[in-house]
Amino acid sequence: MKDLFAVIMLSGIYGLLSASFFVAMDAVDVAFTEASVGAGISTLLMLVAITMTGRSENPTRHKPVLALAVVIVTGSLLIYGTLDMPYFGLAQDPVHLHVAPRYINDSMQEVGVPNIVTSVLASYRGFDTFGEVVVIFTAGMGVLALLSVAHRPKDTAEIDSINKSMHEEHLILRIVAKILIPFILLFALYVQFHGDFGPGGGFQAGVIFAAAIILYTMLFGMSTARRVINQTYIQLFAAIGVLLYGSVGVISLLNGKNFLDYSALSADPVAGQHLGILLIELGVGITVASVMVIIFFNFAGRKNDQQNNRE
Amino acid sequence: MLMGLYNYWVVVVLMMVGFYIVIAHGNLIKKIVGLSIFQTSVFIFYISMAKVDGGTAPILAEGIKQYSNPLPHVLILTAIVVGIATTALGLALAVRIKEAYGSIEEEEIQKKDNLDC
Amino acid sequence: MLIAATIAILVVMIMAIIRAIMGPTLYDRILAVNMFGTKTVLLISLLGFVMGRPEFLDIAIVYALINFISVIGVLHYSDASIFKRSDRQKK
Amino acid sequence: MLAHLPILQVIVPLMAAPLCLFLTRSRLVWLFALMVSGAAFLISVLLLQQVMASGTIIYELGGWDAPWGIEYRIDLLNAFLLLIISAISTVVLFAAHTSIKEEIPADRHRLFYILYLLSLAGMLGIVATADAFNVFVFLEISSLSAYALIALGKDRRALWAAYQYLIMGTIGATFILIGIGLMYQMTGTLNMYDLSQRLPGVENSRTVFVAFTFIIVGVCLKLALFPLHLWLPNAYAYAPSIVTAFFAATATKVAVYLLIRFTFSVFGLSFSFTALPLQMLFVALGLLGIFVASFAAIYQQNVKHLFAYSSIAQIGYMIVGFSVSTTTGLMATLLHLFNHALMKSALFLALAAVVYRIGSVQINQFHGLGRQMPYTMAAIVIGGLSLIGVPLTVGFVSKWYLVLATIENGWWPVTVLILLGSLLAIIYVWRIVEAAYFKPPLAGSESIKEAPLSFLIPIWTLVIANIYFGIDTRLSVQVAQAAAQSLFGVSP
Amino acid sequence: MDISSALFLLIGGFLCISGGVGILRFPDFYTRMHAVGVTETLATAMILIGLMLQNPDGLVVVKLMIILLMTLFISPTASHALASAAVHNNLMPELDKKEDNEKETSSNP
Repeated sequence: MKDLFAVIMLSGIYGLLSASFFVAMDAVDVAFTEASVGAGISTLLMLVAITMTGRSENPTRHKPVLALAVVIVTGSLLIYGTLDMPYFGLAQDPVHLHVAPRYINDSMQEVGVPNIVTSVLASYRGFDTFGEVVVIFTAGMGVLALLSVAHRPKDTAEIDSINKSMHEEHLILRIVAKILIPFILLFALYVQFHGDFGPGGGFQAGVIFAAAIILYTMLFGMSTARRVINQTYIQLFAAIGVLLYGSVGVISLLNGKNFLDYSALSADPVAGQHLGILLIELGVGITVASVMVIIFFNFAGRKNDQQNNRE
Repeated sequence: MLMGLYNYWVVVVLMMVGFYIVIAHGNLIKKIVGLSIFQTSVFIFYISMAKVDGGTAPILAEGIKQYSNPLPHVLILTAIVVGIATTALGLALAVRIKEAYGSIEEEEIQKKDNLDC
Repeated sequence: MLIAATIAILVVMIMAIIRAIMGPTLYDRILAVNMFGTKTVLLISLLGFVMGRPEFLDIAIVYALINFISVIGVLHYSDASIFKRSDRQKK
Repeated sequence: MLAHLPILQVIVPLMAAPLCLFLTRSRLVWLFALMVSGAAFLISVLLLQQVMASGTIIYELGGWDAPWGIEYRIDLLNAFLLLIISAISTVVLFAAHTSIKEEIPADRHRLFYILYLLSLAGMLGIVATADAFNVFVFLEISSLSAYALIALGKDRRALWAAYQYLIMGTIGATFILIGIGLMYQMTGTLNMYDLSQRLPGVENSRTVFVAFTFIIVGVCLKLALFPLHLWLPNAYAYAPSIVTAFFAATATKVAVYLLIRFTFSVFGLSFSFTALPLQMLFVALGLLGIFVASFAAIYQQNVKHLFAYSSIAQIGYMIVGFSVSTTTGLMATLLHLFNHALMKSALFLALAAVVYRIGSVQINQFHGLGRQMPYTMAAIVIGGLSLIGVPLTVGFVSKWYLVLATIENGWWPVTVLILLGSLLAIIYVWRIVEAAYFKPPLAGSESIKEAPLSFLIPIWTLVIANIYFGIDTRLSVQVAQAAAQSLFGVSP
Repeated sequence: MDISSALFLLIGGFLCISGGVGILRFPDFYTRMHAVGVTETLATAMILIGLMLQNPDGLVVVKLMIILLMTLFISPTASHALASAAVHNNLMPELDKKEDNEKETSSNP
């Protein structure tokens, strides 16, 4: 398939499909994330990218025989490896016997959160999640380093004229979006704070929040969105999220417990865990939302800049 | 054996499709698409091994005895984030490469590089 | 009946994928993807009931939202000049 | 606070990175980053002391005990690596402010320091952790920041190099992820120590074999082991000079550490060297790497390219030492880790100074530089001698032990080849010396002055360390020997 | 109650399938969109109502209502946007083209 546009649409479908598969496999939290990331954000980013890089692909393959050989060797090695694997879905597989039972049986007493994924994510393996927040922060900084352009503020008259023309063009879309956006933001907050009890949590909430802002930007134009959302502040917010997460850990250090030991936050260990999880999920949410917005704004801003230069 | 492992075989095939796209295609965007397919299939592999027959989603509720394994879910949540971070950075690089070289085809870029030297 | 509806939706999803692959125009693909998205929403809701844990409908809501946003995104970015030209040539 | 040193080692730079966003002036950010890196260095010194005094330190993150939570396990090997990374980072960062003024646009300076600190924290995290999945997460932190840092280079080829590195690095990381998944599937645990206890039980399964293969291939991609090295030369050559100096000294070392950790500690020596014909394969690849890369280095016109290829050759030496799989061999590898970090950071920093003054690293621009920049060029010469392995430099110490290890094993041909490889190093180092000292200066180059002190101080710190550790080998040899012995003792 | 739920689900499933056949078999973009757009809203509503009648607890019904409302909002809006974008970019319906072709053939016998 030479049309990159079709490729990206199909990869969006692939994201949706794998997310449905995750639901069928009981991984609701993962499905939540994959839907918003695989089918949503990454498809959008790829679309913006191909508007800047061009849409068609040069059909020549790069050493197809060698590539095929590598792939076949790797694939058959993997198939060979599957032969001794414990069978799919059996309860006595080693995966289900060693570490996981403690999470399932004791997390309610130890952490006190019904969603086991949240308690493992935020407490037992909280440091991985800290790493994850830093990864996303790194990506935001990397994109900034690569794509940011010095922003020249347009005069307001021009923005208004753009707005006017856009208004006639997308009237229906804008009205529907105006109704939807507050609802989306509200839903993001629900996902953020309901993550302890059902699927969801900071990461998903952050992505949804960012999606609402992206929707607004697409319909009302970059310049309008820039007036609403200040680029400097949003970068600071990305940093604040990471710092919030980290400082929860540091507070437990100062209280004489190990890093990220939330039981240090309160006299009652379980209450401390609750508080800790709430705070770090908030940190995750803030960072993810702001980094997604940073990434999108820089891609779209680069595109606008290119267009202006051409004109 | 067929019933016990078919799931993994499908995953392996998906992985290899993604892997092939990454190494065989010269278009930078398509490579990134391939990379994300490759990573997503690894996610599917992890999630498959977490499934327990008759289990449900690992969110505690009354009257449910069997839950699926939550640990791979946690790992994959992290890995998805890593995946999107890589994709974003890769796309940003592709955009810059297009600006600098005027092309996103591997062979044309190599050609221009060789001229530079 | 839940199962029957699920199967119906799976069949429709396959049809949508075929259309998305066949094209021929950009808009056919977008239409197919959009349809695929709405069917996914339904599938997720149904799966919740089939598996006996219907409280996870939040995921379906997210799908509906993401679907809308990505259709808007696709249209927004396909309105860029390079897309217009190549599509006119096609038809 | 002393009990919390292992975690402070990683989170100090990790949390300092976002803090940089709150500082506005480039100079201020630099001072802050330098202080943070210095603090990390101090912590690593204290850690090494602690480990030497009282043995392995275990730190449980979040207060959860090991296989359930994530654990940091600092033994001599980790502490040694932590020391290398944080020391090099601090010294290199000292020159950063002057160097990036010329090479990176002013509005990117703050981002440069943020990414630099993130990369440092990522590497420290990889080394400190004892959890296989945590390795993956921190690997990605360090790699993502590395891609962005390399892309900051002035030349447009930096972008292309960064992209290639991104693709290769992500494939490598995904391979490692697959390997970790397979191991997890067979054992149900992610903790390295726990894995080493449980893997022998399922050792004979094909799945574990495949897991091992995938992890080794993934690590080798990151390691730039011949023939998976293709991303490295361009990435090093076109990155900003400071970045090159930092990565050349540390990034591949971290990958070598992972290789050692997975083969010796996780899978265990007996499995690692029987499951695959690993020993012969690695010796062959290592030696091939030495020769191919050294020959390639001889023909380079760009001095950064030249030293990048020489890095690949040096990795070959480390791999040979590793695959001898005796205490002496491993010790040679560890020593070479340390020594190579010292010499390559000195060399690339000196090149950064050259770039600062003449804006190019083509070898034909070096003519007459020996007189115009005497201190910088002297540093390059001493670094080059060290690469060759001349006595009284650190290079000699590690080559000595490597030769010793191969002789002990009776691998005479390998010994001969290692010595031949060193001869090749003489040729490419000589090319630079010839250009710098024996060619007349280029016309119009009279105005070139010696590099500023902000370069000379870190360069000469490293050069003196090169000589000091070449003469007084007690510290490095003692630590490397103890670490190697403990790896052989621990492995089941 | 169960029967009515089953009935709703059945109608929904049938409508889905007919939409799917439409998107595959119809000749051009606008007719395909017609097939999808018309069936989709109703099919979604039917299936969701069918699910509501399955006797879940309160919160679930509320969520289903939200999904229903959102589909009712989003689906026509998306169709509208898609169609107007297609028209905007001069995508001609198949019918007109056929007529054009016929005219061409008739004028050049």
